[in-house]
Amino acid sequence: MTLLWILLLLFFGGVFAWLSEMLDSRLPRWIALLSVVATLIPLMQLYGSFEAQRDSLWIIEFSRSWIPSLGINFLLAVDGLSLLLVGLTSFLGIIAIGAAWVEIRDRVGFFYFNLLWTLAGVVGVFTAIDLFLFFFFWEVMLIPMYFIIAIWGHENKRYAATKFFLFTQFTGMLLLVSLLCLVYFFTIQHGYLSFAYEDLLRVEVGGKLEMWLMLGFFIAFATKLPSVPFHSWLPDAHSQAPTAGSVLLAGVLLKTGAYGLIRFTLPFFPESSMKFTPVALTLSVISILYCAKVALGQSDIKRLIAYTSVSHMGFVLLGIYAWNLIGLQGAVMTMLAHGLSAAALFSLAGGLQGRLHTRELGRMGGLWALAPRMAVVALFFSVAALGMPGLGNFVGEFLSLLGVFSVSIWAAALAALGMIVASVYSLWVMQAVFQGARNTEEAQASLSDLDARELSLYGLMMVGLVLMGLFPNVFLDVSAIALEHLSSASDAFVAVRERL
Amino acid sequence: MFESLGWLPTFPLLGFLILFLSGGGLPKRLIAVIGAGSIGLAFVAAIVVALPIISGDAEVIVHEVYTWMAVGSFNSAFGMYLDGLSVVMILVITGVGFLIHLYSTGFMIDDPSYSRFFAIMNLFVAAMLVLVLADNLLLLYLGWEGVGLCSYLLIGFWYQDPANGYAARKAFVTTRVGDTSMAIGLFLIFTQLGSLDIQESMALAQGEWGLDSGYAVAAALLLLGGAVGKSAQLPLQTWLPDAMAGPTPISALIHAATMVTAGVYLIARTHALFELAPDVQLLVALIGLATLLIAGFTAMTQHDIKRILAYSTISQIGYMFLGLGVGAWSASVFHLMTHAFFKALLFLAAGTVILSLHHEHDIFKMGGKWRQLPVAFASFLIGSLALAAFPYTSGYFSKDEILLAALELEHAGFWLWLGGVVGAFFTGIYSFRLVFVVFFGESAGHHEAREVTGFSMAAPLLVLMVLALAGGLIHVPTESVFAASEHGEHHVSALMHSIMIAVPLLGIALSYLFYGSRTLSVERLMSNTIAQGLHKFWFAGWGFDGLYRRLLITPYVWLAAVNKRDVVDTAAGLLVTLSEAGNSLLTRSQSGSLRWYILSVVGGTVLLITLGGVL
Amino acid sequence: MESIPFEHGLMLAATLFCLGLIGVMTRRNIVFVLMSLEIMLNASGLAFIVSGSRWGGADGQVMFLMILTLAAAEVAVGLGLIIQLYKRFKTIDIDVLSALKG
Amino acid sequence: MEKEFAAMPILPSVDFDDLLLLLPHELIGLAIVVGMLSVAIGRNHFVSTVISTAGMFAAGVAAAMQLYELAMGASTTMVTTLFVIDALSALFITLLAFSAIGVAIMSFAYFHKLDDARDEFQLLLSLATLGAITLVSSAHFITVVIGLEMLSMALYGMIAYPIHSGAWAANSLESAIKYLALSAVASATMLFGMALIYAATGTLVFLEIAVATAPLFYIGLLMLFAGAAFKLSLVPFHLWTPDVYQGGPLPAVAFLATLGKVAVAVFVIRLFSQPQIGQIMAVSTVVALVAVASILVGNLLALRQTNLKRLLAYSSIAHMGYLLIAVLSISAPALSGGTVTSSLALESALFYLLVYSLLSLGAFGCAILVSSSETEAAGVEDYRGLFWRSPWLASALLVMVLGLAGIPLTAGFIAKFQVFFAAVSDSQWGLLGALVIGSAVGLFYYLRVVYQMLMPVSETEKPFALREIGLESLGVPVVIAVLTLVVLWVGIYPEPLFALITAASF
Repeated sequence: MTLLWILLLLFFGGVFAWLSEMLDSRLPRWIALLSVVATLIPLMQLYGSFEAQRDSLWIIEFSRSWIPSLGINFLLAVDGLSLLLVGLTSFLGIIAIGAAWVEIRDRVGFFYFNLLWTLAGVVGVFTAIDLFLFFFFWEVMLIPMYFIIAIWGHENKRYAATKFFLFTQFTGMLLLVSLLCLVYFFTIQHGYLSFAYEDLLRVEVGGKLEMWLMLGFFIAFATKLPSVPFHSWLPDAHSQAPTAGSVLLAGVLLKTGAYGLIRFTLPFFPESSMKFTPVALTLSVISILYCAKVALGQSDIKRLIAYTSVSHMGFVLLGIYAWNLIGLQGAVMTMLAHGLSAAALFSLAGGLQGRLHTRELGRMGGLWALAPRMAVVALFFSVAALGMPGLGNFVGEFLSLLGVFSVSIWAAALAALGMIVASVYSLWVMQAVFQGARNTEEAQASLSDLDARELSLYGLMMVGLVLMGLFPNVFLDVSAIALEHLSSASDAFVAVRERL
Repeated sequence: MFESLGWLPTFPLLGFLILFLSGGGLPKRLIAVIGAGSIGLAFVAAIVVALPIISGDAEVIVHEVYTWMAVGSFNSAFGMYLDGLSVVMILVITGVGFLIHLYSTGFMIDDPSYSRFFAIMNLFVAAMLVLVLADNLLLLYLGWEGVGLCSYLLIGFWYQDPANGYAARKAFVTTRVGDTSMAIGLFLIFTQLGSLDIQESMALAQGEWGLDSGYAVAAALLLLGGAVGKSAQLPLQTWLPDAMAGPTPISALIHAATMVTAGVYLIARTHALFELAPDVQLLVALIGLATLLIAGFTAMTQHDIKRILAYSTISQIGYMFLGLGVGAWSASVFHLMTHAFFKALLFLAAGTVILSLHHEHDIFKMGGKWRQLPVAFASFLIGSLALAAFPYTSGYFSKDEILLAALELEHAGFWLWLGGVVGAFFTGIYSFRLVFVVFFGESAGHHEAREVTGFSMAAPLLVLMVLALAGGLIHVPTESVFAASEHGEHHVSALMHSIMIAVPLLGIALSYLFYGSRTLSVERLMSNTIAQGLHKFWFAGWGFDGLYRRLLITPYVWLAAVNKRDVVDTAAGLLVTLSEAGNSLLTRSQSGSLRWYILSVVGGTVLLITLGGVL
Repeated sequence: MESIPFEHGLMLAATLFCLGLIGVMTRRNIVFVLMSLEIMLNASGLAFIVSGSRWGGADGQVMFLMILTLAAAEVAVGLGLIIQLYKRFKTIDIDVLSALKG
Repeated sequence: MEKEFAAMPILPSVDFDDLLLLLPHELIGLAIVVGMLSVAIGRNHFVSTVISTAGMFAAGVAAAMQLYELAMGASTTMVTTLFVIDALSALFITLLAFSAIGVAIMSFAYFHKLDDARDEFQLLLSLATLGAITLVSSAHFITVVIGLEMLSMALYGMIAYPIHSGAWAANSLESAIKYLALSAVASATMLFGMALIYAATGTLVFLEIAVATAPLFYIGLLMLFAGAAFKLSLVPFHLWTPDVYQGGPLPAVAFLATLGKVAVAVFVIRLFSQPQIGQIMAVSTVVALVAVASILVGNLLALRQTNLKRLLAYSSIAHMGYLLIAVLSISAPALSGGTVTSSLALESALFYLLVYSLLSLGAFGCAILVSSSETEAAGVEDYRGLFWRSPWLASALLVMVLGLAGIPLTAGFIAKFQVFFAAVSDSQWGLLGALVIGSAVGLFYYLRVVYQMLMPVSETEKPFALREIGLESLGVPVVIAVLTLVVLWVGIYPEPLFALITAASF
């Protein structure tokens, strides 16, 4: 029931936020904030009882019959993994609302409606364990995000929004086909229709076909992650989306891809995933290095950060295909930490754009003197992004690399080079924006430093990152049990792991 | 109350947090008190914890704060480990650190971002203490990166000047290269030995990896990479001279006394591993040797007072590496300590000179300043003597031990020794070149010089002078650490010994003839083209900078620039154009002419039937 | 008396049908188009009769009657539209009907 | 000769129960007669609309009751050899009748201002509906022909309806003539095909065709399919569609696009759902090729289309292609284990057909609501900023467009999902590929429409003047609202409709 409540809170919060605009244009954001904060309460309660999944697969489940004639049920459940991600979603939801607080001035109600529905969709993706339901949410979460980009985006929003939607939808259909094949095989092997996760774990496909099905899943998730070569929607979407949109995209939507890989691709298709590992590792290494390189070439600060996001998500992919707990934990940690740091960097970029009316690095510079607080915050997060020990990102990336080192020394070594290039672009951004000589533009003359609202938002995220960096086990313990369960999810999966 | 090791980093950290959160709002006096005071407290705490070790009551003190990360088989504690080696380090860090902080309270007084300065300085000390106290490599890595970050922030402290920013980034990225290799080393050690705890993993290494085993060699090499980066040794030495862009106290603390010696510490800490890989150990020695010579040559040609000191630092660390390479662990640590004393002294004195001469860096624009700047002169004199290993100064003892140890090494030993001696000769030349040019001769400088001093700046200098002179008498309590691998007394022929004493003096004499009495003239020396060419080459630090720029930086930036619009994206664009082409093609079929439509219906029917017939 | 083999009848019908088709395709005068349509319809009618006679069922003939009425209706509507066409364009050339395209 | 005539089968006598079974047809026919009489007495647009609507409503209710009985287990019955009254026909008669009511209400609003006789349109509408329901309940080629022609004849008139009134006259005339000429050719082809089949098999009751191996049979079958493909505007018989859509008045097009196609599609499904036909390799391959071509061509044609009516025309081509995929999978061998999915393909085909008709009717309804016989909102850009100018209408149109794009929360998603499932369980990889690519391309142009609606109208440009809701057009919003709610409801909770269709599928 708790899970349903979280979803309903978001869905109806959105509706009310929209309607409330008729009363007062300041009302929607408050309603949105309240409903997101409200979701934290059940989450806390779940966090308190995460030990519950030691004996059962899930911390908590919710199941209703939905479309029996197709063997589809309304199954929600969380384990440690999804709990962490749902928590991240709520947290970043608050951040996004904070970022939109003053930035969004027109059509406020509809904006917060979309914001909350995106969150709801993502929560659905993280909690659905009926594959139809999962796909349902997977598609649902795109539409409000499309609206957010298309309506409140910047100069080139139409292109960006359409690109985002097409990429994700197209690969989504590949996912659908593979998924249906899986269900079909289940029906043949067990004599009844079912989309339930735990049922589909028992399917044995085997052979060439399994590889194809696995690819269907992989491509869909790798596009969302995103990984080279499916990443090119992201820079456009990010640079065009309003700040809150970028925050959600980078912080939450990308994580659904990684989640899908961990939760579905590997357990469903252990054999072919194992065969696929070299490719996946190569892709992740390429993502890390290539996108770091491209990032350095960007002059649009949001595009730059977008590319760094791809580069960092490469570590997630790396950790996932390390086939061991350390790597997986690294992936999870990277997801959480990158969620915060990327969100923060994007809101900073958004803040800069709001103040200077430009995203061009060339038109910034020497802002430290004008906005020292902003500079320090930016410094903190770029340092976090380049993997400074003591902050969350380091824990994640270190564990991913450590995990993958035992599988492929070369992948680990090459990916580790990412730490060098990361420092190159991160520090370059600091230099270009905050250090160096003052760029004499009238826009800068009246540059205002961070206000209390922004400071508190960034403060929250800083605390989060430090917490992850110094006490990672606060989070890792939660996901640990879930990942243990996952690694023993299906007999085939266990078999494959044992061969390592 | 300070028994717990935990206090050591805590004080500076608190200082940092107070200064950071106050956001520079505090009055300068208070900032100074917090900034320097926190380090002072740390020093006290250091003495308290160090006493039992020095007195020999305890060999090690261990204190585990909490479990940092635990993932499956991987487990890394936030634990501290104090033994003779780290005792030396913490005392140097907090002691010299405190003096430098004290000095800075006066030196930086006019700077608008006084608070930011001390905040970062405190953070640095905290990180450095974590580095040397860490009981496992991961925690050490945390400190390692932390000091790197602080060094970056402090080099770029005056951010308005893009050049400083560049220097800072250069320093960070260059060291990051080393750090990455070290990180990979960590992966290797963990995956092979299943532990990152230093003592445990070293023990395991000795157990599981035989002498010269591939793993040992690889691990040692990877760690060496990290050390080379941090300690500005070949081939990653290029960042240190530029790092002088920061305020002088920074150069004294970070780029002379403490951080740059972290590499030495790391190797000494993991000496067990290096002993398993003698070839790598020899490589360490060779790197040290090459670096000390190259840096020596370069130091002789520089004009910038701080750059000279920077190169001398590089070359002195070269000596430490040489020592490590020949297995003279304690000697290297000893030299690390004495070097911290006299190099800090020199830098602080240089700071006084620079400040007194209104930020003049070029030594040839100074001259004859010994009257106006007595304190600075005294400091420089003593510092340079120690640096040049003048008998019975601190530098003499430490450098001596290293060279003797080198001499005793079979095979390469003599050559290593010879190189070291030659290096000592150069050291004599460049250190006293500095003294003579700055303080003697006729005043080239236009400006009248009033020595900027006062208790806060004079006192540290005086203390450091004493240490630089008498530091050699301090006994380094590292037997327990290196006991296994130290050979006790050196027995060398008197000849060798006298050579080692004489050579630096020769150097000093030579530089006197050139720069003091001017009986020999540099101009004449420089008249021929070869000399000029050599001078140019040495001045440019043997052209490493240019090499790296051409080999790495320019291509990378170029690549990034040309592919600004991400080629992968064009693939997506291709699909769009493709479908649009299809669209315009098919749209042409919608001609609107009825007879064409009828034709298509009929044709379609025929097509269907024929297809059906074919299939 | 010898009845005509039904293949021949079918051949005839097919030929008629094709003639009609050709007419529809080639003529620009819409009246001729309509007439060709008639031919096609009647061809299929003939085919029905022929095959009806093969199976000896009345369905063929019934179908033929259907087709006759059907064709008549087609023509009725068609002619109505042709008149409108002539009123508007003062021509009965179907090529004027190409405003809608793209 | 006498001998042969003696062999002629005697038609079974028609008794009262049979007439009762044909109640829907009779009721609409009655309504037509009454309508004509009332026009003869005196013209009144409202009255004639009420009459035709009443007829359709009565027919719908009657069919619904039949459906109920059949779902409760009443057996399928043949009325003579001509009509079959089974759950399928009952279901679709109900659907057709009620959507015809929708069209009637829309056309009342649409033609309100027409300065010409307006009543006959309603008569034609009823006539076309009668044709459609005849078609879906036909078991015999004769009834097929009758139904089809009744439908087409009425449609010629409906398309050409505003022929005297200025603006659209030229276009509607052109499209009417095109449609007439082409569909006549198609009918002729179809008839010839029937003749050949008859020649090969000797029966005109297509529900019990015994497969003959003679090439005549295949040729006939293909010609028959060609004719049907024309009506369904499948590639390569699709060229007429956009022109006719563009030229015809919106209500007529709405009817053509929904009821017209549904009726023919049901006939095709009936024909191909018989294993002995569906499993003929040659035929099914050709049909598959046609499906692929329709999907790709239709979507590509729509890619950059700026006229909404043409856009819908092209999208309908693609959608009929999707439908064909399901139809092809019908004859697939049932899943081993005799599970629910055995009749999955058939169900998915019917479901898709149903949902498609609802969606496109809704889309046209929204267009009609803002248009009138004088000014039609034809261009996509006419809908610019609709979301901010009239949110509710825009939301409805949004639902319809997203539904056509197959996005979740709408029935369109479930429908597409089922087609995917059907194709997968028949492992039709090629068709799936076309489906995936086509849908992706389709998204692009549907998003263009959505985007237009979302874009605020800038001060400088002058937006399309929306036709304000008057007394005459009050019904339309109701229809749209009903459709929207149904689409959303089915999109979120499709189970009941599934149950219904499972009952309906034989």
